[in-house]
Amino acid sequence: MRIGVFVCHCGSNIAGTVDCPAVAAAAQRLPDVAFAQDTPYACSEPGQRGIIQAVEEFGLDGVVVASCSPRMHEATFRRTMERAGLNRYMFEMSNIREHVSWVSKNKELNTKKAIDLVRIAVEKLRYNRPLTSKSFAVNKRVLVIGAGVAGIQAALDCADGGLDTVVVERSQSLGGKMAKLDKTFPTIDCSVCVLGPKMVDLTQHKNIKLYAMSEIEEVRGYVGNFEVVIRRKAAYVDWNICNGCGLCSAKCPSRKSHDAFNEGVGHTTAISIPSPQAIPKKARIDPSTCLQFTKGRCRHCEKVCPVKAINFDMQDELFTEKVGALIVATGFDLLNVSQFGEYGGGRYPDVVTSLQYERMLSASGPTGGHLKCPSDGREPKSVVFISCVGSRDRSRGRPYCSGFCCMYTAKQAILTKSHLPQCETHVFYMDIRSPGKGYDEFVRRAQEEFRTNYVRGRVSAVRPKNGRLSVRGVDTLLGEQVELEADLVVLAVGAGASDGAKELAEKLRISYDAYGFYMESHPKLKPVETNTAGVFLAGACQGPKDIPSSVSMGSAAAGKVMALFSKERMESDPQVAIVNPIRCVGCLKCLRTCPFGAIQEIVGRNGEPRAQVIESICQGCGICSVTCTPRAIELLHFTDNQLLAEVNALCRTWIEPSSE
Amino acid sequence: MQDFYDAPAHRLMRLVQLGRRAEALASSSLWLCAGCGQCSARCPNELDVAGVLETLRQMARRAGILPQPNVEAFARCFLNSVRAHGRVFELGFLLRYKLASGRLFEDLDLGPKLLKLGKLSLKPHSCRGQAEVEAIFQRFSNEGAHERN
Amino acid sequence: MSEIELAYYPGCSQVGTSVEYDMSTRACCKALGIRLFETPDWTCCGATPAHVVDHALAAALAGRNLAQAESVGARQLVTPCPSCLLALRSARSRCQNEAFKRRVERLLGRPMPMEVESRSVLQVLVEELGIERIVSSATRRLEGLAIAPYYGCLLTRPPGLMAFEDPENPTSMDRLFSALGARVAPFSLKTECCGAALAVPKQEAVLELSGRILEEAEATGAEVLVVACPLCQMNLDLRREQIERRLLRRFSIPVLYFTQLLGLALGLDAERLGLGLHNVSALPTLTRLRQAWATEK
Amino acid sequence: MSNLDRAELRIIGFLCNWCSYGGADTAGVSRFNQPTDLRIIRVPCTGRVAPLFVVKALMSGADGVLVSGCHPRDCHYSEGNFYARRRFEMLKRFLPTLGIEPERFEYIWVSASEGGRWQSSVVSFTERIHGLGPSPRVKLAMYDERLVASAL
Repeated sequence: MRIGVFVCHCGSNIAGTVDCPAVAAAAQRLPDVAFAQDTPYACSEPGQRGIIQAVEEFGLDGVVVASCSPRMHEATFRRTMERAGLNRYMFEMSNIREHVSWVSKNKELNTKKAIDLVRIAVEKLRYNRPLTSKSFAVNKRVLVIGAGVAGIQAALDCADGGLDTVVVERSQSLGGKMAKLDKTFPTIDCSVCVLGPKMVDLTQHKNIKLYAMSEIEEVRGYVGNFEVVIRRKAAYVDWNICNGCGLCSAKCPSRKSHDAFNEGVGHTTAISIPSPQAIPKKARIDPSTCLQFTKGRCRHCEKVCPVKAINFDMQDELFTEKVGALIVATGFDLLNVSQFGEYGGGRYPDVVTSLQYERMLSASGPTGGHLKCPSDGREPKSVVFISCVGSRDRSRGRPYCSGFCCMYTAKQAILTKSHLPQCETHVFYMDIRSPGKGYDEFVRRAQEEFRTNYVRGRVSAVRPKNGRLSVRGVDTLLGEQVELEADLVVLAVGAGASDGAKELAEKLRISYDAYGFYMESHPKLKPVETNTAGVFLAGACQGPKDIPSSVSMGSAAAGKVMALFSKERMESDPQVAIVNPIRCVGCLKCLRTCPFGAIQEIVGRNGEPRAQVIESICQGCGICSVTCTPRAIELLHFTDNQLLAEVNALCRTWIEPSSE
Repeated sequence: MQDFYDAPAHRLMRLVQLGRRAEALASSSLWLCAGCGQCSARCPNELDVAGVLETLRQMARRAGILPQPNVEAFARCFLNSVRAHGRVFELGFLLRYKLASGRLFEDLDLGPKLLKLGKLSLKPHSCRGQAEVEAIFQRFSNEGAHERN
Repeated sequence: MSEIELAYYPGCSQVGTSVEYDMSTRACCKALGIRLFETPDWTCCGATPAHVVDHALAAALAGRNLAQAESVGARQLVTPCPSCLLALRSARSRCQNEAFKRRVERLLGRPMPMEVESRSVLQVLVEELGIERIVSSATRRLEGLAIAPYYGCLLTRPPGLMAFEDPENPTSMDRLFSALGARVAPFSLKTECCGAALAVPKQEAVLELSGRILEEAEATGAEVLVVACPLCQMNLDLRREQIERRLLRRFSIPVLYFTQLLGLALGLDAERLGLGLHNVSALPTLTRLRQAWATEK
Repeated sequence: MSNLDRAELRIIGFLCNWCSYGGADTAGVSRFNQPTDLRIIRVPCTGRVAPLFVVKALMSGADGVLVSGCHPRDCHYSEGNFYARRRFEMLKRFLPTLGIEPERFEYIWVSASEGGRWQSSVVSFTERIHGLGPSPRVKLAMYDERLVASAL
């Protein structure tokens, strides 16, 4: 074998703390290495050209590049291999940047470590064999999870692009958080007026199939061929018949249901339609408060329903959809406000969350857009906004900035003034984060034109005093404590991952961070991809985001799906397991351990049972290979021989010098 | 307590960050912190503000910087009483504190009330543990003596 | 039901200005089947003044008492005083650092006992016995008595060290006394500071802070302010006239230890609970209760 | 980190491609300083790591072996790390039989976002191995590798 080794400087990223020429010189002495060289930027066009030239000139049949993480550039160099006329699996990468030069400043030890890493790559490469991909048909349907603004945008773009699109939404109505907002910053557009038409488009689009009140039960399969089981929860109302007239709700005697759409501001009836703009505009029964379910008698709604849509015996239903790709757009939820005892969150009725305040401002909200204190219905004379409630707060385990609170707080201060011009508005803030087109100007307007008093400092306590609220905090610019009287306190509660985000991630086999936000494949270059091929992200499920960013990401995810579906067939990864039928004893332990059902039982030449891998299903994890006692299954490209060659390469260098 | 502070807690934290030792130790705020710990419980950066103030107070005392001499005198008289009796002898230490601080006429109204309620004992509680407490203080002052040498 | 046995550390205040806290604690525990045995030869925990001087000195003074409790085989120490509790708990916690521990042991002249856990009387009552069992032992109801529960700073703070209740909104006394029939006022200054030991050297500050607590308590319509800390009680009760002079207004609300009120519900004598030992007498308020009990019979 | 004044020891890491290899990359991107003793071998999943690899490494002169994968329930292949966990628990009990201190082997879970966790894991494992010192030189001839392999 003739191997070429290329040691990348990556400018000073590697060369700053690794002696790259010395690594190349050491590589030159390794077995089968016919050519070794250091190069300023291996991934650059001249760098890649250099590799191709060397392949031709020295007749190389395998290449090692020692540079950054293979998670970064393995795909790049594999394409280079193909351009050089070699099989792309005759290539190995040594990660001497993320794992060496960036984590230690000791040049001598780093160089030694880099040489070892090149050595193991060479030893592995000596056992590599050319692999070829097979192709398989792609199911060009896409499923979008979540119908907030990001999911709606993604679904509409996919559907407009001609793709058969399935949308699954957990709640009764589309629109997510945006549908609850009164206005949007920095234009003060009416939120639902902007979003409403899109929601209508989605329900009427010929390419879109909508499952509302539904959740993902199970996800099977792989890119191009997923099978998704959807659970539609019982609404106890036949939505094929319900015309959304609302008579049922008007006659319902049980009026104590949690009003989820209005964020718990006020109550709703046991049978209800979330809002006048709800889409789909269908009623559902909350069995926890419905008298028919709790007491066994009532059936008022059944009597008044003009179309006889009520069905108390309805059960959850399961559906299976076959799709080729998934877009996850499950959004965020506010943190639980009752953990902020110092602000009286969840304890004092006139301390509300920012989302509750949106509902209080909204003309379609429980107060009809009249600003009133929840405790006694009086008009507030002073409203205090507290920002960073649970954001940038290490003591709560939430060190991150929720990103949009500064902006919506400014918006809410402005809206407060337009509702009640005489009302005082105060904002306690740590810093103002307003990077965005027209954003900082907007905050300035809140301060100057709408005369909101911005106080730089934290609030230490909110407590009731003489029928109002007393807000004590510090003005750090003054260096003094301040105590303000307020009728309403609005908490800009930080954003956390959506409820159930982790469970869904586990079903989708995608990663999430410490807070439950989904991990993108690369923070800069693959922001909508995940580590699971065919699963894409859109919106705040990846991290807190405002509306324009969520919409952009929805479109981006749709674009990715369309690019994926632009081919009729997809290439499978040839790094799969294969069974050596001579060694296989037919115990079929592998069949029982495979998480994907990629192993089937076949009949051997003499009628005995044997295992066989279904290549198109195998994901290449290698669990079977370790399970196999007679070692009849090998995972291609990660065979026992290849991995042991790496181990041996390391151990040999350690043992040999001392055994002399 | 911040109403009585000469420098607010966040300013003291900043002085510590910048290493402006003399200014931090000279602040009388250190001596007016009642140690309720609200600041530490609230700090979004998880600074133990009250703990830092406590340490600054010890540093100031060692450096002999006492902008609120009465607070220090109070602590000193209290500990002397503990050292002498094992437990604190309330009447004895208050008298000593008054002599030390010169605030002879403050709190004169409390004594008669306590006496009436039978709560102020006129002689210290004897306690066999006193010798051990004395030994702790003795070893502590020896420690200081070593440091000084 | 087996008796609970615990080592008891009264703390200096309990043999002086807050003798009624000690009396009522002992009486309640006895009535509830908790056997308290006094830590032999206990001495001062060092309190706040020791922390002004040096952490190791403070830890040694507190540690001596832990060692005394350990010497009679105790694993659990209970104290009514939150200030003592803080000293005892932080001594043990700081000694997690080996170098610090070695220094403390040099001062102490004996090993620092790391196994002795200390808790407050309130914590033991609500966690060990449980409110249900306490209520079932009660012979009288505090029906209709409006109380404002005041926890003070140190029962729950620092939260990591004290590990007891929500530091922003503790509710153990609320739950206990509402289960006993009292009406618990929505008192929002539950964990604010009364000024603590600064009362002597910086009186005006304490009068302001304590005054604010009295104002708020009376504004909620409470008839009794219930406390769990000797220092709080002293500032709010003994300094009442000083506060009134400073704020130019009068307050009438009496300040009782929670053990005194609990003792009444357990049917104990007012004398055993030291109910006559306050500057601001609670007797007028309690007379009303007593009349209610009399008519019941 | 005091790796300047002491000889490096021989530590091998097997990292799953999806979580821990990414976590180690994240640590690198964040410039989280680490001791240099560790050499990382990339595998698709901890479920691919045969106990044999660990034994082979330790018997051939490695002073420590660290395996790291996705957190339980977060495996890219659903359940590879569950199989790994069972195998490694057995392996830990088996190592003393081979005359290898079980402390020389550890398995941990580090996700792709946890650069800080990766750093502290590397630091503490390296410290642990330095505490144990170099592994006693093994006479390879004493062991029949195939025997060991079949026992596993």
